[in-house]
This record gives sequence, structure tokens and C-alpha cells, in this order.
Amino acid sequence: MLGKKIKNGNIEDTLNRFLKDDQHLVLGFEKGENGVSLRAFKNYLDHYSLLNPIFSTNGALHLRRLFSKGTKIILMLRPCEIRAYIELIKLNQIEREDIIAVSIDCFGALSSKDKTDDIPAEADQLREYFKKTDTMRWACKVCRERRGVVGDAGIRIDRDGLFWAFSYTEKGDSFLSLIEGEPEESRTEMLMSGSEKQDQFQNDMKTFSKDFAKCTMCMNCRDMCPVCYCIDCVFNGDEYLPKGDALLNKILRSGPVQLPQGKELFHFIRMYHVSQTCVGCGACEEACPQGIPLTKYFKGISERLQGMFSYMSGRSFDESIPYLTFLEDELKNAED
Amino acid sequence: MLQDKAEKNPEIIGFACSYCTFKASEMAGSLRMKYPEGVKLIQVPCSSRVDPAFVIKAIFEGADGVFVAGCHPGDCHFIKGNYFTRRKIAALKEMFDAFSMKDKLRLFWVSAAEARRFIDKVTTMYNEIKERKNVREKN
Amino acid sequence: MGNFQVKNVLVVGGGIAGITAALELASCGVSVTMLEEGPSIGGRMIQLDKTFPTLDCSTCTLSPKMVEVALNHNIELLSWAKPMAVKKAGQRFQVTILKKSRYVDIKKCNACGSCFPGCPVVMKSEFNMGTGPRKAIYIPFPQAIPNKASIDKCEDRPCKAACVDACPIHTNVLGYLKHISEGRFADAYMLIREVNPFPSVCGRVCDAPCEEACSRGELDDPMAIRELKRFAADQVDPATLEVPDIQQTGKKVAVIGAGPSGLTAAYELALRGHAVTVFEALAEAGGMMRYGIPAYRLPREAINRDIAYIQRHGVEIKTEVRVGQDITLAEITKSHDATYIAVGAHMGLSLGMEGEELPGVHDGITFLRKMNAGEPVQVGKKVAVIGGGNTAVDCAQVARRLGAETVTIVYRRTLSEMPASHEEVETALKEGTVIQFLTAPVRVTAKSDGFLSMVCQKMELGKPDLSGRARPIPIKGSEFTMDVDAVISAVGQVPDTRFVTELGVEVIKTGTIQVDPATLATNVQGIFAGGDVVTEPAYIIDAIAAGRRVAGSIDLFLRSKMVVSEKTWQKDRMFWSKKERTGEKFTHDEVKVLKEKYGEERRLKPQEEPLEERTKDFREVVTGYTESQARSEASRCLAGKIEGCIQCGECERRCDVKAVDYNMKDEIVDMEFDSIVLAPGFDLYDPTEKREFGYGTLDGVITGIEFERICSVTGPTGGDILLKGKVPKRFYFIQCVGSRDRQSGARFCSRVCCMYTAKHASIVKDRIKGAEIYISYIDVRAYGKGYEEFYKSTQESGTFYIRGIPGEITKGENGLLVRVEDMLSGEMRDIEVDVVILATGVRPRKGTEELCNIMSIERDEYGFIRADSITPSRTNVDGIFVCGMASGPKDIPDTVASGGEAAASCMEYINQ
Amino acid sequence: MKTGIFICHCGHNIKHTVNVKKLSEYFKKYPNVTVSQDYVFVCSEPGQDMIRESIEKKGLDRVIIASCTPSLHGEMFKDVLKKSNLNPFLLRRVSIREHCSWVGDDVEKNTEKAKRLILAGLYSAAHYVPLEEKRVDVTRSALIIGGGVSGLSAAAFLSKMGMQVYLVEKEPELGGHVRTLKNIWPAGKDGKSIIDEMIEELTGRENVEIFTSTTISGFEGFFGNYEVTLDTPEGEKKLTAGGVIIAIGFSPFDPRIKPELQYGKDDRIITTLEFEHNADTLQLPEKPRVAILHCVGSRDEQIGKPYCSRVCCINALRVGEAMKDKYKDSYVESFYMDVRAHPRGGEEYFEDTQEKGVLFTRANVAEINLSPTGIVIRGEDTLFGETFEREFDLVVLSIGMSPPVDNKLIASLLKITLDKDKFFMEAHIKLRPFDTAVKGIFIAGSCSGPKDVEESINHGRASAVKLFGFLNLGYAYVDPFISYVDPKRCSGCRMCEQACVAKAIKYDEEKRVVHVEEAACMGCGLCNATCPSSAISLKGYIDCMIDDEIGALLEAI
Repeated sequence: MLGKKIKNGNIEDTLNRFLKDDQHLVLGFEKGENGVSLRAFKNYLDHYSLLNPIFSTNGALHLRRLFSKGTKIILMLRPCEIRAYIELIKLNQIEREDIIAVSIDCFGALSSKDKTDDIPAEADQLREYFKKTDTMRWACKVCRERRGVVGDAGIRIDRDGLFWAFSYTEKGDSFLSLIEGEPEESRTEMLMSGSEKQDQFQNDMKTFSKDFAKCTMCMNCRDMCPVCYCIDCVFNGDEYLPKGDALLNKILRSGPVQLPQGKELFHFIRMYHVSQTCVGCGACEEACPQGIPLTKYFKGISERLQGMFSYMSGRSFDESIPYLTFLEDELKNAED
Repeated sequence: MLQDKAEKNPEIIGFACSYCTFKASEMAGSLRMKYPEGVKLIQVPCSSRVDPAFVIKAIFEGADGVFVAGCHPGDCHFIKGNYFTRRKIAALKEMFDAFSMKDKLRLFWVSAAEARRFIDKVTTMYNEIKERKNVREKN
Repeated sequence: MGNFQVKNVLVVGGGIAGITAALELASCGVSVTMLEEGPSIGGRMIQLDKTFPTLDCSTCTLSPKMVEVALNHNIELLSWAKPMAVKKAGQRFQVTILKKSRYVDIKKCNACGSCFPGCPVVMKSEFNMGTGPRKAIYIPFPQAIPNKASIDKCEDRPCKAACVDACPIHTNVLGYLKHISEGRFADAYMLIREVNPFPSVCGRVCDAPCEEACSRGELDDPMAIRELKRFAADQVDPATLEVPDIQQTGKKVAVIGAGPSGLTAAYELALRGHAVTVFEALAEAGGMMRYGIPAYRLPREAINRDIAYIQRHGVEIKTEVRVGQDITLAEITKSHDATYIAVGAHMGLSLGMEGEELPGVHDGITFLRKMNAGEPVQVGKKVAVIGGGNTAVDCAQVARRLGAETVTIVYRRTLSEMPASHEEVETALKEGTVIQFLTAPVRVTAKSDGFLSMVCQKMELGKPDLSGRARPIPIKGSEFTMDVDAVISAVGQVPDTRFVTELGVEVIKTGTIQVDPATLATNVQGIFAGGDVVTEPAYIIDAIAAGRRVAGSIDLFLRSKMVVSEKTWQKDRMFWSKKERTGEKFTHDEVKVLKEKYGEERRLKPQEEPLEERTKDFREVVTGYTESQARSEASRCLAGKIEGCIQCGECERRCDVKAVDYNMKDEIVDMEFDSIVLAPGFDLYDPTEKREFGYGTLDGVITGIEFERICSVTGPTGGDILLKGKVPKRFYFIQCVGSRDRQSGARFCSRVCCMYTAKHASIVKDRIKGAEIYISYIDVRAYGKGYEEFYKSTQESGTFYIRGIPGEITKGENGLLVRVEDMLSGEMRDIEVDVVILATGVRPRKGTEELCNIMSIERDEYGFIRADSITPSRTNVDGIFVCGMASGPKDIPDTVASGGEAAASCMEYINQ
Repeated sequence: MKTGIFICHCGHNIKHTVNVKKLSEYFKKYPNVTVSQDYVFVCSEPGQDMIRESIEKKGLDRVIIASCTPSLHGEMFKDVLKKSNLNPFLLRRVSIREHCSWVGDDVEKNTEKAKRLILAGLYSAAHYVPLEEKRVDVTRSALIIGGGVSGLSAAAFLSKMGMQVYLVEKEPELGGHVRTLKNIWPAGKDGKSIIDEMIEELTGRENVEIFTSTTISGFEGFFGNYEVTLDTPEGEKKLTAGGVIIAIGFSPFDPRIKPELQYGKDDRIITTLEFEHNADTLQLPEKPRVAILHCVGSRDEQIGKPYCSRVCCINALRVGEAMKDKYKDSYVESFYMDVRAHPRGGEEYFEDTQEKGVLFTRANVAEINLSPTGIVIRGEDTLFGETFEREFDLVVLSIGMSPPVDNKLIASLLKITLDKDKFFMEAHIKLRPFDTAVKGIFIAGSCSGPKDVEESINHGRASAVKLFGFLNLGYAYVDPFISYVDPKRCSGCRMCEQACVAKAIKYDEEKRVVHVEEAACMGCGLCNATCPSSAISLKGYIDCMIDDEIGALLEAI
């Protein structure tokens, strides 16, 4: 594949060049006192980190409802964040025109809950770290796409430790053009290979109930989900608001009942809503104060459901969300 | 909530397209064909109106089964509606399958003339669910 | 185009064909006039229970269309109307339309249905094909359009119904006599009950002003109205009647006096939801009925059961409470919202004669009271009774029953002036009582031997006095003496109203209370009075009338705190005042005509106990009519002799909106139309002439359409398949009765009978578990959409189809025996069934001929309107179109199609 | 909220298996229920008056009628509300007949089911809001598909009434099957002359356009303005029609489907249709032996034709009569199951034919064998129970009517339904035999089931008058069940826009929300089901209505 080698692995020069323009921004990671975090850089990069070994939220979350024109932005994010970004583009939640989305090979991350100061932010060290400690987030372990192969462009690291930039779209081309040097064929195998296929998610209601027993319906999972984009969630609407009178009627009519908490309803409906757009980043689980293994469910379901239509969320800008289209000649066995 | 239903007869909610299945059910009625009283229909203008959330809601409010029934593919009064239904409900079935409750959701194509087919579909569904339910309850 | 000049089309016939044509035309902007010969549109289809092959409910599918007709602004519906003459003028038609009178104002009638239950005239319902009854005022079925009552009035009533007017409470005499004459005794009873809470009492002791007024009396004898009332009352035990659910108003009413007036008022007020307490001074309720009338005339039992029924309505009777002594009137009025004083007149008038205070001299009314109360009374062997009223006669007869050997009534005038009922006097005489007319007592003295000696003097009649009777003048020197054991003086009663004065209720000299005659209100607000206490002694029926009147008055007072003048409550039946008797009599010629028409029939006398026996005790003298006697006596009533409505006025009285008008006249109107659509429909073949099937002679042989009515929920059994009250189990259907049959002149196939038979079979299968069904057929013509499948499923559901038509139906041991040769097996079979249903074929509607004649329309050999198969609605007259069964048998879809086609042809014609 | 519940007994139909009294009592106690009444026929005039009175006197703002299925009497009950100045869309119909009393036998269970159904209606209706019907302009033109006797009669009527008529015929010539018949019974007329008369009436009318050798290739749009694409010999043509009458007739049954009849293997075995065409040219001996077989392709479940074809008995009689008229000494035998000579004059015709000497044998024909001397028919006489074997010179098969060949094509193009025999399905078999489930599309003639000429003419003209009534005013009202957007809730994700088949949803770049183009919205509700935040809703079927309906049906609320 044709790409550009990044000299000394130093992408910062390129980005700094880009940032010379006052109207330009770079969204990437910053190495700060309290570890690495997401930051918008203006004018120049400071304490820039290509990788972020800690996962707290999905960066695409912050891009929702970004419609402003004129400010050119380069996103330097994890593949899962770029994928969420792509889904949000499809959902018209971000104006794509001035944004170049660059995904960077990801070597996994530590959950913000397990955050330590000793975690390195360099590829090799990080790999070693996780080999040693086995503390990588579960979501990262089972990640479907940790390679920088999504978005407009990707930054990848080969087995020789060389950094490469690849372009996947026209916008990617313009990103590549910011990098010095000429495109060349990359011949060395990349450090990060494609993910292994995970077992199909299979569960039952008993386990579900057990896992979700702790849920308090705080809805943090929803709020932190990058693809749960609705301005006004149905669960805030009166359809799902408690109906005391009706409940009382029911009790008077048919005797005592367990008060409905709507947990199943909430999680199932949300699961369905994000089933085609979920990127499996695990932001929900990260946000859950009760430690419910949400990723297992949301990622598991979305992979199964996306698989039906050979769809993968955030893989490409052009694939349509499966529920919005159809083939006349498909799903012959759908009928019972 | 799912567990505290004591009675053995299943409750089945069916979403029926006005142009086909609902008509077929009317016809079944006027032909005095019988089907279990546990089967209750909700009329929708087109099967594509069925939001999978309805199905989920029905299941967690105590339905033992839910079916969505529309016109045969290609026959939709709204031209393409039922193709969307097919995708959504197939996906939802996959989701239910993931929770080992695939049998709770079914998708039927029943044209307005197919009263017999309607009866067969709902009766089979009812009986299968009833059987499974009772087996489950014995265990 | 799009804007047509509005055209007018006449549609004759309101069946499904006519309805379809009319609605289609109306939807195209045509103004349609629809004529329906009967009371409602809907035709034959509305008579059906279900329609094949879907078993759709016929009413459910058709009724909305009918409503559409009624609501469509482009359609004017004329029921009871038909064309009488049609003239074609150019392209248009001048039509003379007869609008038969329905005797109910269609604009006022709101179909509330309160008129039918009261109607005493029961007729066969045409809608139910005679399988059930209807009244002379009726709405043929609940879904009728127009949903208005009509009255079947064929002729004017010969008599004046003076009986009803004469009765102070306007008892529907005509009505209950009609009921009795047709054996509906309970209905008669209920009709009486409606206005009179004392049927058992009034059936015995009413003075019956009705009989006096009765027109039949001008021919031979008046009707025995009272005796028939008693007969009706004896048939029903009010203890078996249900008490209606009454909503309580929370108001309290006190009634003082448990006599007929007080109790009537109490009953009526209780029916209106007020809480009523009755205060009675004596030991038992009943007033004069109990304490004034002896048991041989009015058995205690009769009083008791009428009173018990009143008590069941929540009326509380407090006995042995004498107002003025035990409780004051003020106390009562304080604790009640209204008070009705009906204490009657229980104080015997004194003669003012010397010796009245002697033992052995009794006051008549006290005497009767004591006797009726069971106190020991002794009269000895010889008794003299003074007076000429009913009380005097009663005293005389009681004295005899107490062991007196000679009883003499002393009366100062002659027989014709005697106020006592003539009948009673006659009975007394028969029982051996002697009446000394023109005799007046002067004084009574006690003799040493214990006897009394009563000095009397003879009288002669002078000029009439204030009462209109001749004044008796003593003949000087005519005095003579009677030796008697006892003297009973019964010269009149007055009320004892001393207790009312404390509240200032106005009382006049005689002791009677002064009231507004219309409202029976006294001068004190909230206090009303009526009955004898107001009128001085009168008849029970007058007391009841007062009770009814005051109940209405008090009710109004309680609801509005107003005492309203007569005008306002004219509307309420309760206040109907006694009509001034016109005294109009038949002329001599009229009597002659009537006598010729109805013949002479004398009044039947009811049975009585033998003379010798009955004076020995207090058994009831008159034992009444037998059933057949009652029916034959009742059938003498002139009103009951006419067809249809007898104009008894019951519906008129019950109608809140005053929609009934007996004097309505038929109307003839001329209208002009651009085109005419004929849809007169069809009749069904009358199989009486097919003797082999026994229709009309064998019980259990009915026609298909009759069966349809029996199955229908709007039918006589409410949809239960019942024959003579039983559920039949074995059914035999015979197809092609009057179709494909040269004998009956119908070679054609009626097209619907095969399928309606299959439909009947499946209805039976559905409703009667284990029913056995046979169907005889020649060919099964299941040609329409879904028909063959329906036939097959009927066959497969276990119905036996037998090819071959039975030769004979006879009465079997346990039902009807059908003898049929099964052509498929060649066997001769005898099949016993409970019911045989004849699938009769169709015929042109009665009147089709007349209709065609006035329009010069050609008909085919069977009488159907001739039409061509390529232009199916065109008749020989350009501009007149036909649809539906009128042009030949059709099933419903074909009829609907033909209705639409006729509309199309009509549209083309009028838009040329 | 003041809801009135009216529960219909429907005579026996509901009362029989549902305890209506108990229901009305039950709902009396319900919150927000002002009136709860049961009545024998709510659809009757007194029933309607009862509703009107309750609305007016009790001030009802919701009306629930539990009776038959909503597709019956819908307009009528709406009118009841309108008359009482209550918006007709505040009416909720609950089907406790077709969906309850008729489909179950157990009174207790049915009553419980009916209760829940009504409850569902009650909860759902609580969310109802007044809606206004949409007035649409309609094109005063009719597309008539099929130029047979039905289609021609319809065309003649409509054109005479001044309506623009497009008559489309697949064949090069108008007239359908009738044109080919020499003698139409009972008119006694030549089919061609009947057709020619009809065509003559049409020619010269400016408002008639006839397309022969033409098929329908495209069909879109809605009542009042259907966009039709025709495939004519001159190429594609587009036109707009306010309404459509489908009169594509039937196709004759092909006896080859029943190989035992040996049809096609011998010239001496012909169909009634062929007999009609070639009767004069048949080569027969002087005393021909002729067999006529009834019900070929009818009343035959084995080959999927369980229905009676209605016309073939008369056709068979026609053959018998013709043979007897031509060959006095012929031996003519008809093998039948039932002789269905039901049309007017048919029975007499049957008798006359018998009198002329045609033998009628009630029989099951088992097989036909060819022999050099003739054709041998073997079968069983079902009257005498004997088997027989007889030889004939000519066997005429009285063939039935099969559905028209283009039935499926037209059905899927026009989105209408076929019945189980693959004829077109009518809206109501009794009272709406010309209507389809789609407003403005009618069916006429044999394409909805076998019919003879008279019936086909009736149908053609009756459906035409119906269509005329629909389009005559130039406008019509259509249901207000279209989608609307709550802009406060809309996230502007445009999923609904992508999914919408009617392309009725437009995105506002400024406000970043979508809105609905009302005229284009078809009312399917797909958008509503697609929107995760329920920002777009289908009037009359909004989420909370259905949610509550579910809850009520399950007694969960």
C-alpha cells in the first residue's frame, strides 16, 4: 500500500505546520500532569501524545453538533473514536467538510477506573505493559478494529517501528500532502494486525438480570455513548415517564405488582437503537458507576446485528446504516 | 417481571398491517375461524410503523410472544414499507436470539385473502409458546 | 362539466336495490325521492339474520346504508308512500303519490318506545313474517328507518269510549277488555295497575261510572267492566310482581289516613322516589275499604294483597296512631316535606232524634267498623236500619248475617231516590231485607222487655230540594211504631277534622277541608288534602283519583317548591281531569246499524253463591267469571270488534311529545321527476297450496324466511332458535319449493334458495350442538363467489344432502315424518324430524302489477318486470329503470350491482 | 377527559359469546369514563342517537365504540361525531366481533379479551387529538384497464357523463371474449354486434382515448391523481387518472391441466369456446353421438379450482341445443354434477333443452379413451350407482373460467389484493363488490370472479357510477394520518428522510431539523418507527398510543 513515511515518527511537525493557520485546530492527546487526555490544540502542539493509554470517554462524543464552517480540524484519534465520528457523520451530527479524521493504531488502553501513573504512552512500551499486567480494558481486548485504517487517513506503525501515514479519502490525501516526502510503498508488515474474530455473543435473560441488578437507571451509559446522539432521548419523554395513576389502577385491579423499573426496557431499546452504530468502544461501561459489564452486551449485540447486513459501524463513510435501506432479495428466511 | 406470571396461557401481541393481515384477521373472524383468545392484535397502517421498541416493550410488559405481520414482500401498499420491516424485525429477532428468546418474536407475511394462513400462523405460534412456557414452568 | 343542473329521480322501493340506486344517484349529485310502501326501508335483506356465504350479520351490513339514506341530504325518504298515477310529459314524469297516514307525527316522534307496551292491540308482525306479535302502534324493528312509530288504524272506533272518560282515573277500559277478550289476562291486569293500585278492590266494589257510560248499553246491556276487572285482578297475584328499582329523592311525605286515597297517594309518591309514612288511627290499613265495606262484598284478602304490594314499594304504614291524640299535626309537618290529609269521613251523622243514645241504637258507620274490626256486635232478631245509602244497605245485610231474622230499612224517599247502588239494593231485597219507603223515624224508646220501640211516620214527596231530589214531607198523623231489637242509623258521615285547626288549615262548616280543587293544596303550604275529607263521602274510585292527583301535585311541589296551576300540569297524565261527559248517544239509526253489524249479545252474569247459603256467613257473594265467560263477555266490547288500532288513547296518553294523532288523513301529492327507478322487490312463495308439505296445517312446517326471523336477534325469540318454546334438534330443509315447478306456475330458478338453505344449516350447526340436518335438493346451485366453498363446508360439517324432494310430510310419533326417495341411493326413506323448513322461491312483490299498470311497464310471464340482458335495467318505457329482484331473482351482490347499473342508466338518461 | 364507551351486542353476534353487560358495568367505574353503555345495535339509528345524545348532554370528548371491525361503518360513526360537533378523529373503534366474539367460544375468556381490547382503546384514545381531513384535488379522469364488455360499458357511461376516459386493452382489438361468441345467451345476439355497438358509442367522443395492444408499465400516486405509465405500440405514455376500473376479465380454463380428458390429443375433443367458434365447420356423421362434460375446470379442488364458474352450465346447454337443432337424430348426453341454470330464463332453457332430447346424466367421468371409432367415456352414473362406458363422435368440454393471466401483474402494480382463487378481491363481498381496499380503484366483471354477460355489464356500469360519484366534484377528502415533526425533539439525523419511500421528508439546513411535506406523505409511519427519539410521529398512531395499547392489552398499565 502506498503511504507516507513519517520521519522519526514525528507527526508533530506536520501538525504544527497545519496549525500555523489561525483557523486550524488539531484534536489529539496531550500528555499532562495527570496522564494523557484529549485536547484541542490551537497554533502549536504542546505535550502532544500520539497515543492515549487511558480510556475515559470516546472523543467523538465532543464532536456532536459540530457544524461550524471555516475552522479546519484534524482529528488525531483512536480508531474507535474515528469510527464513532464516521457514524455521527452518517447521522448528520457533524459537518464533515472541514474535518480530516485520522485514526491511529491503538494498542489498547487502561480503564480510567484503573488509572495509574506508571503507564507508558509509547507504542512498544505500552504493548509490553499490557503483556505484563493484563490490565487492558475488556473492550480493547475484544476490539474489532484497533488499526488506523478508518477515517480519512490513518497513522500506522510497522514492525520496524516506522510510522506511516495512509490516506483513505480525498481528505486523507490532503492530510498526506501536509507530510513531507513522497508517497512510497510500505512493504514491512504492520505491528498491529487485524483483530481476531470473537465468539458470537450469546446470553440469556437470567444472566442479563443478574448483570443489571445493580443498575440504578442513572443513564450515564447513554449520556457517555458517542452514538447516542439524540437531543431529546425518548426516555426523557412522557412515553417512558412514570405513570402513577395507571400503576395505581393496575394495583387496584389486579393486586400487588413489582414496580416496574424499566431497566430491561431502557437497555434493550437503547441496545436496539445503537445496534448498527455502536463501535464497541466501551465508553458506556467506563461511565457506569455500578460497574455493569455493558460492553459485553452492547458490543455483542451490535456485532451480531451488524453482521446480518455485513455492516460494520464506522468502517466507511459510504455504507448506509442498514435500517435505512434494504435489498429486495434478502432475508428470505426472515418470515416464521 | 418475566418470571412472576403464573398463568399458563400465553399472551401474544400481534402488530397487524391494516391492508393485509388485519383484513385477513377480519375475514378469519367473519368465517368464524377460531384462534386462542391470548392472541390480541394492534392495528398499524403498515408493518413498517412497528418500532422495535414496541416489541421490546410488549415483551417486558408481560407478553409471551409478539408477532409483526405485514404484506408479502413486494406487495406493500406503501410500496416498500415491509422491506424495512423485514430488516428491522430480522435484526430484532437476532437480538432476541442473543438472549435465548428467539421464539418470542415472529414475523409473518399474510395477505388480505389469507385468513387461513393467519389462523395457522397465530395458532402455531401460540401452541409452541404455550408448550415451551409450560415446560419451563414445570422445571 | 361537473356541475349538473339538479335533477330529480324517484326511486320506488326501499330494499337494498333501491337503497343502492338512491345512494349512487345521490353521490352523483342527483336529488332522489325514495318511496317505501311500508313503515321502514330495508326490504327483505333487513329481515335476514345472516347473509351467505360469509355469514355476515345482515343488519350490521345493511343498517348503516339505511342510516346513510336517512342522513343523505340528497335523498328524501317517504315511508308509507306509493305512486298512484304516473304520466310522462316530454322526457319527465308527473307522479301522483299517495302518502298513507301513519297517525304519528314523524317530526315529533322520537322513537322512545314508551307507546308500545301500553297498546292493547296485538297483531302479527309482518317484519317477523307472522312468527311473532307486534302492537297496533309499532316500530317494525329497532333499526327501522325512519325510526318512527306508526299506527295500524283501519277503521274508526264505533263507540265513543265514554267508559274511559267516565272513569275518574281514566282506566283504559277498552284496552283491558281487548286483552281479556284475547286471553292476555296478565297484560290486562298490568294495564289496570298502571293507574289503579287497587284492582282487586275496584274490581268488586267500584261504583263503575264506566258501565253507566258504556255505549254497548245503548245496544243491549253495558259491558260488565267492573266484573272483568275483578276477573283480571284475580288472575294475577301482586306478590309475584317485581318492584321497580326507584331512585330515592330524599324527600319525606306524611300521609294521614290509610284509606284508598291516602294509600294511592303514598304508592304514587313512592314510585316517584319519595319516602312516605302513612299514619293510620285504626289497627289496620284500608280505611273505608276495610272498615266500611263488609267482607261478603270485599274479602279482606283482596284488600290485603293490594296493600301489601304498595308496602313493598317502601311505604311505611304506622297504625294505631291517631293524629291529634298520639301525635300532633304540627309534629308531622315539621318532620316531613309535605303532608297529605286523607282521613276520610268516619263520623256518623246524628239524626238528632230522640232516643239515639239508647243502647241498641247504633250509628251505622260505627257499627260496620266494629263488626269489621271483629269486635262483638249483637243485633238481636229484629233490626231496623235507617237510611238509603250504601252504608244502610250494608248494615242491613250485615245484620242479617249476624243472625237477624227480619231486617227493615226505613227510608224517607222512594227506590229511585235511593243513593245506594241499585245492584246492592236488589241483592238486599233478594236476601230478604224489607224496605219501608217514604218512612222516617221520629223517636226510639226503650221498652221494659228490652226491646226498642221506634216510632216512625209516613212521608210524601214534595218539590225538589237543593240536592235535586224531591223533598220528603211528613204526612201528619201517619205515625206508627216498630218493635225492634236494634236500630242502626246510617244517614251519612262527616269527616273528623278537629286536629287540623291547630295549624290553621281552613275547614268549612261540615268539617270538610277546603282545598284548591286542581292541586288539592290547602291554605297552608305543604299540606294537601283529598278524598272524603274534602268531598264528603264519595266512591272509592274518586278517592283513588284524588290520591293520584295529589301525588302529582305533591311531587311537583317537592321538586319545585311550587304549587302549580292546572294549566301547567295538563301535560301530565296524572292530572287529566275528568272529561265533561258529552252525553252524546247513538242515534236510532246508528243503533240499528250497529245491532245489525254486531248482533245482540246480552251481558253475562257472574256466578254467585246460593242465596240460602251465603247469608249464613261472610263469604264473598259473587264468585266471578270463568275464563271463557270473561273472554266472551269482554269480546262484546264494540271497540274490540274492529281491526287494528282501537283508539283507546293509551299511546296518546303515554306519548311525552304528543306525536300521536288519530285524526291524521292520507295525503296525495303531485311531484315531477326526471326519471324513475323501480325497485319494488319480491315476495316469497306461499306454500299453502302445496298440501303435501302441510304448511299451515302441520305444526313445525315453516318457510325459510320465517326461520330466518326465528334465528334473528331482532326476531320474536331474540335469536334463540325456538319452536313453541322448545329447541328443535332435527331439521329438514326442502329446496325448490315454488321454484323450478310448473305446478305452481314458476318454471324459473329462484337463485337464492340453495344458498340460504345452506346458510340456515350452518346457522343451526353453529347454534344447536348436535343438531341433525337434512336437505332435500334437485341441484345445488352454488354459483356465486365463495358459494361453492360454502356449500362444500356445509356439507362437510355433517349436513345430509338428499337428492330428491319429499313426496309427503305427515305427523309422526315424535315429530314430523318426511317421506323421501333418495335418488342417489334409490332408497325410500322415512325421516322423523322436529321441524321442516321450506326453501320457498321468490315471486314478484304484491303490487308490482299495479305499479306496472300505472306506468305501462311490461312484465314477463311470471310477473317480473321485463328487462333485457344487455341493457339489464331498461324497461319498455324510456326513462323508467328497474333493479333488484323486481326484474327476476338475484342474490345480494347481483342486486347491488343491478342497483348501481340502474343508477348509471338513470344518470345517462337524465343527462342527455 | 370525558370518555364515552358504547358496547354493541350486534344482535347475537357479540352478546352470544361476550358478556356485554358485565363490560359496560366494568367500565362505568373507570376513571375518565363518563358514559359506559351497551346496546343491541349501536350502528342503528337509535344507537347513533344514543351516542349523539351522550356527546351533547354529557360533553364527551372521546368516543369508544366496541363493535365490529373498524373498517365497517367507519365513516358512519365519524359522521355521528361530526353531527355533534366533536372532531371525528376523537373516535376509537374497538373490534370485539371479528377479533373476539367470532373467534372464540368461551364467554369468560372472550369477555376478558374484549375488556382488554376496550381498555387498549381507552388508553390509546386518551392521546387522541382533533385532526382535520385533507382536501385533495382529484383529476376527473378514469383509467379503464381491459376493453371487454365490462370495461366498454364502464367507458361508455363515464364518457357520456363527460369524464375523461383512458381505455387500455392488451389485445390489438377491443371486445374481449364476448367479441368471439357467435350467440350470446339469452340475448340471442352475436357477440361482435354487441361489442361493435358499444365501440360505436365511444368513437367520436373527444373525451375517450383508446389504447390497444397496450399494457400498464407503471403505476404510482394516490387516489384522485394516479400517475400511470402505459406501454403502447407508439412507445411509453404517461397520464394522470383520478380513478381506475380494472376489468381484465378471465382466461378460459385450459383442459390440458387434466390429462385424463385427453384434450389436445384428438380433434374430436373440443372446448365449449372452440365449439362456439367452429360449430359450423365440425365434421360429424349424420347421427352424431355427442357428449358434453360439465364442470371442466370448476368445482375441482384437486386442480385448485374449487369455485363454480357460473356460466358453463348454460354454455353446455347451448351446445346441446345447437347439436339437437342441427342434427335431429343426434344422441346428445350431458354429464353433470348439478345443473346450475340459475340465470333469468336459465331453468326454462334447461327444461327446453331436455325436451329437445338432450340427455342429462348425473355422473362422475373417470376417464376418456380414444378409439378409432370414437371417443370412449367411462364413468359412474351417480343416480343409479352404475358404471358406464359409452362411445361418442364428439366430446365438448364445458370449460370454466380461470383468473385472468395478468392478475398478479396488475395486483402488484396497483397494490391490490387477489383472493384465494386468484381473482381480484372485493372490499365487501355483499355490499361493496366493485370496491377494492384501495380508494379509487374498482374492479368490474369476471376478473373478480366468473360472471355472465349481463352481470358483467351490470358490474361495469355500476363500478363506473361509483367512480363517477367519487371524482365528480373534482376534489375529495383523504385521511389526515400523516407524519409531523416536533422540531424541539428532532436531532436532524435525517434517518427518516433516508428511509421515507414517498420522499415526503425535507431537511432544513438552517434549523437542522426535518419537516414533512404533507401532500406527499402516504402515512405509512416508517419514519416514526425509524426515529429513535420519536421526534417524528404519525398522526393517529403516535408512539404513546401504541405503547399504551400494548400496556393495556397486557394489563400492564
